Amino acid sequence: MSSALWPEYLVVIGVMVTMLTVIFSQKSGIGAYFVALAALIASGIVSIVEWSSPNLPVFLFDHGVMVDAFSLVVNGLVLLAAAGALLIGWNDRRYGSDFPVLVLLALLGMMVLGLADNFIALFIGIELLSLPLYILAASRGTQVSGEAGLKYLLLGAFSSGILLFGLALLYGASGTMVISHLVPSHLVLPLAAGGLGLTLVGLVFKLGIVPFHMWVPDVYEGSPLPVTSYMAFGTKVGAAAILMRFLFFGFSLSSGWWGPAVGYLAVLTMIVGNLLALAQKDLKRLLAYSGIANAGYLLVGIASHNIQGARALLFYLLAYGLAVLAVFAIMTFVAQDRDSVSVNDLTGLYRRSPWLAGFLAIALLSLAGIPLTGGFVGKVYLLQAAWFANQPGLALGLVVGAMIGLAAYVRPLQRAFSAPDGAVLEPIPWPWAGSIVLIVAVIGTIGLGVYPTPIVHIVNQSAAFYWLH
Amino acid sequence: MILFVIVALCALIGAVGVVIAREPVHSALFLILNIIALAVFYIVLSAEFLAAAQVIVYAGAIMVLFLFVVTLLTAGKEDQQRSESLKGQRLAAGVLAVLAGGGLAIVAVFNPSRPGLLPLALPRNFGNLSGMGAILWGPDFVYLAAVALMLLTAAVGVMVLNRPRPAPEANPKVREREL
Amino acid sequence: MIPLNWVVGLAAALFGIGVVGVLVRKNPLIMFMAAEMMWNAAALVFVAFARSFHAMSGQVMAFIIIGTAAAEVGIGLAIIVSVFHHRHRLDIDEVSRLKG
Amino acid sequence: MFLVWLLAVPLAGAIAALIAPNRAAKGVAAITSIVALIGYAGLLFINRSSVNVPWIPQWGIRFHLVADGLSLFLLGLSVVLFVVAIVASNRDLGRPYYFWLLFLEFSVAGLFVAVDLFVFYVFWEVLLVPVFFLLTGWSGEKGKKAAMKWLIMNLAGSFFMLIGIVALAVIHHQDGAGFTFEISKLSGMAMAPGIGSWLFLAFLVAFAIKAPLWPLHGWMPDTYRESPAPLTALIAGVLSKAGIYGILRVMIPIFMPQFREYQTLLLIIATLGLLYGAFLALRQTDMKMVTSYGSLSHMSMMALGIFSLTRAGLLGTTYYMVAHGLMVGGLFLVLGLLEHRTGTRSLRDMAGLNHSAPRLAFYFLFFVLGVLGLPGLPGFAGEYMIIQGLITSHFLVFALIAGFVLVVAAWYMIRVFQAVMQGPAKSSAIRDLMTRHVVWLVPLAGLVILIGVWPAGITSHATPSLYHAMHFVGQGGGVRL
Repeated sequence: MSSALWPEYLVVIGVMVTMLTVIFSQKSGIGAYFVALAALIASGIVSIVEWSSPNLPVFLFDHGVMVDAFSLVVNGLVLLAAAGALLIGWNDRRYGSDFPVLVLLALLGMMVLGLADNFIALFIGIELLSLPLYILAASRGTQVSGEAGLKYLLLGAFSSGILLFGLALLYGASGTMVISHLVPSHLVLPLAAGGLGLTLVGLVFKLGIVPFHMWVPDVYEGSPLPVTSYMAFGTKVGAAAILMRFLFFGFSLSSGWWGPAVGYLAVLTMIVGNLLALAQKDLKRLLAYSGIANAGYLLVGIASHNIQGARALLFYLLAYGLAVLAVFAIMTFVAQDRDSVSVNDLTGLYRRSPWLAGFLAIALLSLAGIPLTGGFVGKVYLLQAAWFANQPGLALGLVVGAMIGLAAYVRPLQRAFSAPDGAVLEPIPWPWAGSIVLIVAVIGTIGLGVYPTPIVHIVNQSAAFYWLH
Repeated sequence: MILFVIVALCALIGAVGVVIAREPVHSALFLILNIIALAVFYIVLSAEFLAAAQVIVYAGAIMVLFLFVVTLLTAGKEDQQRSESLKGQRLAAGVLAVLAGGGLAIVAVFNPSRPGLLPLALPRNFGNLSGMGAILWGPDFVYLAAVALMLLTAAVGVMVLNRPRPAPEANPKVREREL
Repeated sequence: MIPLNWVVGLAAALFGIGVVGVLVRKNPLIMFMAAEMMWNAAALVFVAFARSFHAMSGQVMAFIIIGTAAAEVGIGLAIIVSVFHHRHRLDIDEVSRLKG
Repeated sequence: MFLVWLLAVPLAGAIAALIAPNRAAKGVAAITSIVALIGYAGLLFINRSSVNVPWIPQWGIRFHLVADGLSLFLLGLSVVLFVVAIVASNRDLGRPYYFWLLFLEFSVAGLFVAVDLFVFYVFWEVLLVPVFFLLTGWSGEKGKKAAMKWLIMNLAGSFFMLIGIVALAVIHHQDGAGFTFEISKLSGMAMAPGIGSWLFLAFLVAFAIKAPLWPLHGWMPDTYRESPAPLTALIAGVLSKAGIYGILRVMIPIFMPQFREYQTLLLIIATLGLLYGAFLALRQTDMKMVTSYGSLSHMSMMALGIFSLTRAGLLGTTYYMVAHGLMVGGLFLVLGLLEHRTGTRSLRDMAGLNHSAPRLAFYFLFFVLGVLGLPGLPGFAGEYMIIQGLITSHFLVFALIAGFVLVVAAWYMIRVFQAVMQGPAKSSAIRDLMTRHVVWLVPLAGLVILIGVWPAGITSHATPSLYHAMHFVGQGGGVRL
């Protein structure tokens, strides 16, 4: 037992205790939620304490995992995502009493992705993250939900297969399992190229980058709302973190192998994702395509391959996650007993619930990248990274994508602020747990936009790729 | 070499069989052939423990599960044998995949992996039960624990997915708001 | 002694067949089996390279793959059963009101 | 710190208006804007008030605001027009309307005093949001479409400018001169010619869209047609000046070599815009659209003044922006009153209204004459200085065309006045102005006359600031001062 891994151990303990709670209190099931929340908070506190400790980074299990400031920030992000999902789905019987257990298990996978330093840990992280999400996606029990789970599962298994084969080839080409011990100049080239390519495809599949994005909208649409929020935020954090680790630790010296490819994928994803978002009528599908586009923005941070890129990626993840949590909380309020919200359902939201409409405006404008919101600062950071990398093409792609995306985000807003067509509309109730998420997310979004300095400080300290500059 | 050819042929036949078999039952049986062929390779490659695990876990547990589900889902249902037509997009994807796989295989065959700077003999206990045990219960225990967690997840998942549910239409206000 | 290259080549072929299976077939069970085949191919490569490097780490990876596959199959079959047990045909295209 | 208060007042007022009961919202808004006006009057007595605190120190961004001769009077223009627009708005428009108006005042005020490019950009883009929501919620049938067009066209431009801003800062950093967004530090920076031209284009497009300058005025007709009168007055009077101000404040110090390189081309485009706006104004039958296209033409006039790259031209533009903002704002508000009374905007349906509404006719004539550049009123002085600048820079052809367009402007403006006010009355009599209208019309007209007869009040302040801004460009290569 190494003390550096206490955030993860706490989550594991949380899983166990939550399961026991579920078993021993079959009736109400609310206890499990509280236990899970307690585990999240405890793990978060330990992460924060550790972040400020001086003896980082710590290598454990023979370079199996690496605890450093980067992994701890990833911990923070995924804990936020998990807390958000848990509170949005608070005590919702439709997802079963095992919902908190599965959220915690997936959280563990995401945390491992932030730590992983060898192929085994990488694979375990991906699978620990995916398996509970397959279940969660199907957990609603309706036909649509089951189909979403099935689609996610099949494509997940497929992409894991590609990833595994790529890792196997890389193992053969290098003779080591440890990502940070990969030395590009010692690799056997054809094998390494094939391995790197396949691994990238596998990881990019999980992130939902454009040629491999087909599963995202369907899975988002079919999954229950809290789970979708978890996929949109948490999975993205995990996948982006491991992609960055893998490329920046393993192939930092040979960025020419993957940099251009990732750059083209980024531009393609930003533009195609936003274009497809334009046509969507269902809010969840809209967010799915927006998620694809945002994954493209994240790739900008990776493709620029400099320290600014790493920092910008972390910052943008937080800004994106907060906005997404806010939108999903609002969607849960509006959807009530259903599981989907169309753009038309928002009509007259301003009359029904002015504050909700205002918060929706803030969240969507943050996604669109309007100043005084976190999304804007994040985009500026990414633009900086692209310019520091002398890649104006990336900057241009980002801006063009954001421009197209703007129209997609503004349409639901105009709906929300236009008068309803005469139907009687009752005000929308605010469940307390979801309200906490919503308010925290909105305050965070505005806070990031108005005074980002502390967060910029944290991500600047945490992007621990010291050989980059 | 002859052994290699025979076993490789078994594996390939199994693999192709999985993909082209009309009925899922046949696919499953072909997959078992493939798995057992791989187990033979494991023995040849000094991974005795893995060979045993492969046979027990894969051929034994996983494939039995598959067969069980296949029969559960297809028993007494007539229609499922209609042949699948290959539409353009799928065909294109398939051809592409064949090309990519073939290319990969050729690359793998004709390009030697990392040239060995290796000790001549295998380490003691390489790949056998005590060697694997020493690793999995020693330095790499954490991975074993992670796999245990995944199996736990699977158990929870089966419970969640097949629990009795209230009919959603009949009882729309399932959600509790009193808290 | 089997030449390593040929084992890796065989694994690549199996992998390719698996990919084709997932892409071409519509029956989710068969797609799932094809995906399992891809995993197996990867495990074979790990074991082969472990033998050539005289290092056990590849075998550990293969073991993890087998264990994970077991968990994944458990979940996957549970999902398939819950989706299909009152359906006539097993066809992934039929599944969707969700369009691709 | 005084400037911060000037920004904080509208922001606080906006939140207060949001919380206040619906009926009190207008009162809150009016009081807030008047407090801001009083605060501004105080600012006039402080020389070069400024704020400079670190904001995001990691990127060298400082919250740096300065009210110098370039920005001081534009700030005044916006403060005054906001008071007028709020007072002239309908009482029962509800809380959000006044919230957005005050929020707009906050962002416009911030825009005019920001001298850090990042801060400038934040305000520049934030001000799109209130206008978007005002157009969505409180405008004609096609308001939603107009709002969409407004937001997307303007953001399209400004996103490219954002690339430019970040690029400038990064290039400055890579030159080893530190990471900063301060305009004065970025000015006179050496750039590779290719990249310099692209960045120049990115900035120019953003500012030209906001102004709007031909041919990037695509959002203008819909927005002006659909928006309520107070909002039109604000967009035409204040927001459009933001585009020209941006060219003056940001581009002149940073991109002087590019200006010199493309000067002729820029002048040709501006002249085409001048003619385009004027001739389209002649052909309109909607009185609001005559004024809108006339305004488009006048924006090109200001651009001409800048592109002449002479002291007289720049000074004239600085002065003309304020003058034109006051007059065109007043004119749009008067047109709004007319439309409210007659229920139409078509020139064919109105005639001879001066019999039933002499006071309305008087103010209408006043602003029409101001806009067309009657000597004594401020439009004349501004246009005179701009043409003088064109002559100084030896672009006589453009000076002649500008003079010609002034005649056309007189023609279309007088045409509107005649069609509406003179001749035999076609329709029934309308109500004349009431005291509550005169209350804001008289001070506005007085202000117009004041700066008309005393241009030195503005130019004497603006000249040193212009020198100051130009100082960074480097002696000799820059403006002919």
